[in-house]
Formats: sequence, C-alpha cells, structure tokens
Amino acid sequence: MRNISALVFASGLAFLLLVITWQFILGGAPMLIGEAILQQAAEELGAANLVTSVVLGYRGIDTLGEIAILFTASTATSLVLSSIAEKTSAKSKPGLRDDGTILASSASLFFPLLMTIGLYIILHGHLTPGGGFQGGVILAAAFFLPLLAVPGRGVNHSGLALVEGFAGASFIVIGIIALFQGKAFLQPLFGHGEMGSLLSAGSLPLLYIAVGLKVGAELSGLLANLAEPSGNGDETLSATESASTEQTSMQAEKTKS
Amino acid sequence: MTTNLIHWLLYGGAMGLIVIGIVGVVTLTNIFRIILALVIAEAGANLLLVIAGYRFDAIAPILTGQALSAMPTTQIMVDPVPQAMVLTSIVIGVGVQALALALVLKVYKNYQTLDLREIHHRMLADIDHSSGVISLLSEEQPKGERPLPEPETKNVLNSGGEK
Amino acid sequence: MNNIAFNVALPLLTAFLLPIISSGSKSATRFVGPFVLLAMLWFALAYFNVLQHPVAIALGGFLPPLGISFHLDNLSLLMAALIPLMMLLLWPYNNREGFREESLLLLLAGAASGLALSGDLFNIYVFYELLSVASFGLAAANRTAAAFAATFRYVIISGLGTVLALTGIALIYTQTGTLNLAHIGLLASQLNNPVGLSAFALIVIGIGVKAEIFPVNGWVPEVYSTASPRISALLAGLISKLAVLVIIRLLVVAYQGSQALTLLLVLGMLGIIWGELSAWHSKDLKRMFSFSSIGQLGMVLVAFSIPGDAGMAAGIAMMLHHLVVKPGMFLLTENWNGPIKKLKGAATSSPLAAFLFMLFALSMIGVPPLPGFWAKLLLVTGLVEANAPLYIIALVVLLTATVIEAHYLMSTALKIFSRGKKKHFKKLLQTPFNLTIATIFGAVLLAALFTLTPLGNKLNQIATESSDRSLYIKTTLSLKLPPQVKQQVSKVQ
Amino acid sequence: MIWVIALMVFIMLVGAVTVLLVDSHVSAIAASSAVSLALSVIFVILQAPDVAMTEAVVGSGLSSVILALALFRLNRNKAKMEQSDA
Repeated sequence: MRNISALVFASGLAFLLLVITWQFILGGAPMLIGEAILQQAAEELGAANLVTSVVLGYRGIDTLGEIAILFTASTATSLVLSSIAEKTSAKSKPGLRDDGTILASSASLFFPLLMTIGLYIILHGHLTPGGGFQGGVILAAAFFLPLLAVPGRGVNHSGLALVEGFAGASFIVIGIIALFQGKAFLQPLFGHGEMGSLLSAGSLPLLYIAVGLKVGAELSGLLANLAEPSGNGDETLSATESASTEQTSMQAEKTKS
Repeated sequence: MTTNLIHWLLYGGAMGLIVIGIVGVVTLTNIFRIILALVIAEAGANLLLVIAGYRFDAIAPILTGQALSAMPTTQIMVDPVPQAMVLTSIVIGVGVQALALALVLKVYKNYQTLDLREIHHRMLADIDHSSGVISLLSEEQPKGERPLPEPETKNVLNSGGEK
Repeated sequence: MNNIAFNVALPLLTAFLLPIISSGSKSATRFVGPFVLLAMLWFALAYFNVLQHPVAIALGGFLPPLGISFHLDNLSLLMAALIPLMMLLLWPYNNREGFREESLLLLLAGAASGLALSGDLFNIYVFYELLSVASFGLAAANRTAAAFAATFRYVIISGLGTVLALTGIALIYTQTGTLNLAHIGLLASQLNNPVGLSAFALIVIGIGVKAEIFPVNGWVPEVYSTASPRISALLAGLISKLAVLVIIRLLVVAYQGSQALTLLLVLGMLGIIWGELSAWHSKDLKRMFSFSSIGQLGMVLVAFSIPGDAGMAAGIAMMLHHLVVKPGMFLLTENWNGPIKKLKGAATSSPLAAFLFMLFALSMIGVPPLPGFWAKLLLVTGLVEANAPLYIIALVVLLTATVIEAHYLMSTALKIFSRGKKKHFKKLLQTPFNLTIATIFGAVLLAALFTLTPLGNKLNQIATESSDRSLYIKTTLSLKLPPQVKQQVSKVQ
Repeated sequence: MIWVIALMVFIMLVGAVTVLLVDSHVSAIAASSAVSLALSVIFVILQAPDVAMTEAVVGSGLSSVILALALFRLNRNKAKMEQSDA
C-alpha cells in the first residue's frame, strides 16, 4: 500500500519533470543578475575569481548559513554518535585496522604536502578556482590521513573545537566590524588592492581563510566521529528499555539534583 | 543543431539523475542505499542549476591575463551566480549525508537491520510501547516472520522509575 | 540602523562559540543562550516600534537584485519577535547534559530569523536547510532507538524535499534569471507557464515538509511522539509557521494566478481530511495532537488559498492561534503520556492541567467566545465570500473536520474529567515547569480574548500590508535598481 | 565536445542506475563516486571550474570516504553480532 502510493508519487514527479524538460526554452536563461554581476563585480570587489565575489560578497550570508549548516551537522552527528555520559575515551579504542609502518610513515609524509596544497587553495581562492570549501576539505583529508593510518591515535577534539569556534566567529566578527564602521553587515572591508595579486579583494581572502579553517576543522571532526567507535551500544537505550525514557530521564535529573 | 543536442543531453542528464534518485529514495528499502539515492538526486539538482547559468562560447567567470587590466572584459562569461549556489548546496549535501549516516549507524545498532519497512514497524511498535498503546499495526505485519517485542501490559506511567 | 542582521548573526556567533564557552565555564553556557534570545527579542521589538512602512535592508551593501536583502514588514517582524519569545519559553533551563542542545537551539533561532526576514529565494533555501539540520539534531536528542529511527525518516523526507525545492529554484532561475523575491515578482509574467507553475509546486512540496503539507508529512506523528514535548511544541508551533510564511510570500509576490491557489487549496483539504481522520483514530495524546496539527496546518493552507486580504487575515489568524494553542497542548503531554483510555481521573490530580486542556481544546474546536472561534469565523466567511465550487467543498470539509475534532477532543476531555485512580498522575506535581509554561500559553490565549478589537485591527493592518504585492516589490527595489538590470527588465517586459 | 558530454551523461545515468540496482554496498559507493566524477567533468565542460573542483573533492572524495567509513562500522557491528550469536 505504502509502496504503491510512493510509486505513484515518484512517477507523477517523473512525468512532471519530463514535461518541464520538454517546455524548456533552448538557448539559455535570461541571466539578469548574472550579467549585471559580471559587469560590476570586478570593479566593486576586486577579486579576479568572480565566483568568489558572488560567494563571499554578493551572497556572503549564504556562505555564513552554509558553514553554520556544516557546524550544525557536525554538532548533531556528535550528539547522535556520542555516549550520554561521554565517558568512553576515544583513545582507548582503536578505530581501524593497523596496516603497518609503511602506511603510517607515508601518511606522515603526506600530511605537510596536503596541508600546503590546502592552504594554497584557500589563499588563492579569490584569484583561481578553489577556495575555502575545497581547501578546507583537503585540510580535513590531511588531518584524517594519519588517523586512518595509525589506528588508536586519538583526535584532539578540544583543539578542533577551538579552531572551529574561532574560525566561525571571526567570519561573523568581520561582518559585524563592517556594521560598526557604518556599513552593512558583511560588507567587504579594506581597499581592493591590485587585481590579481595575492593581497587584493579587501577582506575576502580573510573570509575565505575563516571558511577554510572552519570547514577543515568541522569535516575532520565529522570524519573522526564516524571513524571512532562510540562504545558498545550500552549508551543508547535499547528498543525494549526505551519504553519510558522521559520518566527515566526525569528520574535521573531528580537524583542528580 | 549540435547546440540543441547538447542542451537536450544536459537537461536530460540532470532530469534523469533527479528522477532516478527520487525513484530510488521512494522505492528502495535498504536505508544505506536510500542515502546514496538521495546523493544522486542532489547531484542532479546541482547539475540543473549549473546548466541554468551556462551559455555557449562563454568562458569561465575568472579574470586572467589581459582581462585583468581591461575591465569590463569584452569576453562573454558564464553566469557565476548558479555556480556559487551549487558550491553552497554541495557542501550542505555532505553535511546532511554525514548526519544521515550517523543515524543509520545508530538505527542499525538498535534494530540490527537495514530494512526500512522493518525499522518502521519496530519503531511504531516502540512508540506504541512507550505510550502504552498496544500495536495498532498487527494486522498489516507479515505474520510469523519475526515477532515484535511483546508490549508490556502494566502501566507505563508507574513503571517509569523502576529501571 | 542595520542591526536586524544581528538577529541572524548573534545566535550563530554564540552557537559557534558555545563549545569553547562550555569548556571554560558550565554556568556561563546556561546563561548565554537566554541572554542572546533576549537581545534578539529586543532588536525585533525595537524595529517593530519604529517601523511605519515596510523597509528592505541590503546585506553586504549590495543592492537587492544582485545582493541579498532582508524584507522587514509587520509580518516578518512579528515572526522575528515570536521566534526568540517561543525559544525563551521552551528553552531547556534544566538541561545539564552539555552544550549541544543549547547550541542547536540557538542555530535554530538564527535560521528561523533568517527565514522570516529573507527576501531572496536561495537565501531562504539556505536558512531552511539550516533550520532542517538543527531540527534533526533536536529531534534525535532524546537518544532512544525510536527517536533515531523517526529522525532518520525525517531526514530522508526532508532530503527529498530539499531536492525538489532546489529543482524548483533552478527552474525559476532559468525562467526569470534572478533570485530576489521582489525581482521575481516584477517578472511574474515569465512564470505564468507550465515551467513556472511546476516550479511553484516543487517548492511548495519541498518547503512543505516542515509545514506538514499533505504528501510529505509522514514524519510528523513519529517525530513528535519520540522527541521531547518541548521540541515537539517548538516544531509544531513555530517552525511549521515559518515554512508556511515562505510559501505565502512566494504566493503573494510571484504567483497571483488561480492555479497556484487551487494547488494550495487541494493540498490543504487533503491535509485536513488525513490529519483529522488519523487524529480521530489515534489512541494516545501525542499522536492525536500531531495528527490534529497536520489538520490545523491544512486549515491554514486553505485560508491562504482564499484570494485577497480576507484570506490573508484568516490565514494569519489561524496561524497565530495554532502557534499559541499547540505548544501548550504538547507541553501537557509530558505528564499525560499514555493511552487516552488511562487518562481517567487526571483532572482530580491536577485541576489546572485539566482546565488548560479544556481551554485549548475548546479554542481549537472554535467554541464562540474563545480566539479560535474568531479565527475560524474569518476562515468560514472568507470561504463563503470566495464563492467558487472548490471553496464550497473546502467549507464542507472544514465543517466536517470541526465536528470530528470536537468529537475526539471532547471524548478525551470526558476521560480526563471522569473519576479514576489518583495515583497514576503523581508525577504531575513533581514537574511543574512545563505546566507553568503551558499556563503562560493559556494566559496568552485568555489575554487575546479580552483584547479582540485591537488585535483584530492590527491583524487587518498586517494582512493588507502583506497581501500587497506591489508594496513588497516597491519596498525592495526602491533601493535603486542597478542600471544594467533596469535595461534588461525593460527589454524583457 | 559533444561526444565527451554524451559519454559523461551516459556514464552518469548508468552509474546512477547501478547505485540503485547493484547488490554490494561497496560497488554502490564506487558507482556513486563515478557519477560524481563524470559530473565534475561535465562541470569543467560547462565552464564551472570552481564547482568541478568542489564536486571532485567533496562528491567523489569526501562523500565516498564518509560512506565507506559508515559501511566499515556497519560491517564491524554485523561481525560482532554474528560472533555473539555463535
């Protein structure tokens, strides 16, 4: 019954989408704001990569929302995966198989290389393709590789949280500074500099560094959370025990207080 | 002619991905596979967005070489706005995917199955159980396949603190 | 003057810093959240007092169709003020587990404010996603097996909705070449074709996951009965209204044609039928309230599908009424968790809770002097005046639903007030906190009863303002259209 | 160029169908990774280098790693359970 209605829904949707495809005007969209941005962006923001001008300039608050989403996802993931009492320490439980020293040493060889590439991509985000997200992912890979190669090595979660918190906060603080200077929230600061040079495009590179560090720290945290075992199932209430969670949690609270 | 063909190919590809993904989400029963289907549908929507900003014979929206000095540039560029949007939506997708996988791990640990229908039945049984209502779904269930946990008959409100 | 952006920036900033704060001092963690919410309330109310006519605010200093703008009118500011208010009422003051739930709630507050204020389609999508992810975390926060399974289904249905909404936004972009709502409104004629309309349908169904709209509300009963009552109250009371707000903005600004209204009407009617019938059959309070929430949101949708000011007024009235009543009801379930059969004698153990239930139930059914009656009256008169076959059918559905609603709520009330063993409900006296909050909701409802005239006037003012399409467009685009866009627009039209 | 696009769209669609139909989870992850790779090639052709880079790094890299990690833990849970059963 459920399956049939689901199929009807899906086929209806497929039909709708196919009809839409048929209706498309071939030859492209009107591109009203796109065209205007192409004309103005270089002058207004001074970033050679116009996508960066859109990501951090015209649609800066989207990017804020996006890093907030990553943060939320990683908070929620750790809420879901961690044990209630947070007693199980990650270090005592090796997460993955030990694959020997070759992997371990090559991982430590790769670490600085990946870090350099990641930072390079972040720093040149306003000039060439790439930027905070892509570089951040590579940073996360750099952190995660040793963890994969040397099982049992714990992750410094409080360090990650520190980087994550301050990177995210500095994005917003840069936005608020603009507000205190009488500009709009998230309005780019400083001058444009010379187009195409590393020190150009005002505060955009700073924003991208913040985004890169935050994305890197968050994804490392996510990966580490998924890789580490979180106890042996004793921390969640099992199916039959869950009958009266609310009452038990209330009880627990009472005993605590 | 070729431009038309390219358009059809691209739109067809994007719509195809969306439809395949959604059909997968709706029909599959393995919860791990459902996440994969969702990822595919998202990829289709992203492609659709990028196509929306594409123009023929245009270059990427990055100023290089001579264009840096000669502003505004004379070359036609593709629309940067959908590209920025897709950047955002790709990263969002990964966050949601990680959260969904964490939930899958937990669900599997608790119910020892990846079958969505079975999980749904057991979840409903659990809810009935915790609210003290005896399962309403017993007639819909495949009888004899695997027994549901017997709902307790004693009053849950009173048994709360016993554990 | 631009400090409404703080309503988004402050909660996000605090949420980012909360892990660091909590490693420093535990007590600071518990106070900083309510403090930020108070600040948000203050910012929203400050604007509310000053605002004479709608204004638009360009974020990042880029003029609207290019940059993102916030649209401030009475409706969006009302929501922006209600968000911190509801959060303060439903804040987990007694939570000692850690900072994560507080962090998620703050993120929810920031996302909700962004959603209420934003005037840009893709920005709305981003905040909607943030809202979703935060609510996933909160829904799973109970950490029972059933909560995880319910949240997983919620994530999948929301993910499906996300894909549909994103597809819809992409379609709108291919048709109009812009993302700003006001600019889309200016180019609305471009959307009056199959592609534009299906884009609307896709967005309605996609965003409708949170608004509990008919085909995508399978998660509602499961999540609400596995999450803690506070979270259910928040999701049903506040978050669903924000999703509805997005839909009506899109409807008012870009889709004034009858097809879009018909779509909403049909979805709303299906929601009413499905929700009320399921509520009728349900055997425990939480699920009964979840299903009746679906039914109520169906009524809200039907109200908004009535063209003109009348529909807007009825819709907003229904929305606000549900926003007060449903959280109160969910808070009561904390103590009355269990089958309805076993509620016998609940009234003797706590007369206050029983009185509150009676008050909420009567108002929801629409018994004359209570606010719920006036909201439903607006809806009924609107439907009668619309005077089209479909609206008459909707009227019949609505009245039938009211009868069903009255039946199941009153039979529950009879159970509560009948004699029974007292000992079942001892816990009620031990957790007075939720009951206090529920009492506040009840008091608000009663206060509304005594200020009906000023409320009605304000409601009409808000309704006229927010159903005015040209006002919305003018407000945002009066910030000056960039020259290139102006040329292109004149070329297109 | 049209042949490249046609090939990539073909790979993408076949990969997507494979994800739904193939039995093994590992193959499904590989197929979804292939979809992402083909997609990033299309993004390059569509003059979207930023998006292509993100899709390659996130879609076929990070996403597959996350999926593989989750699968690894699922399998280990399964193995543990079978042990305790036996």
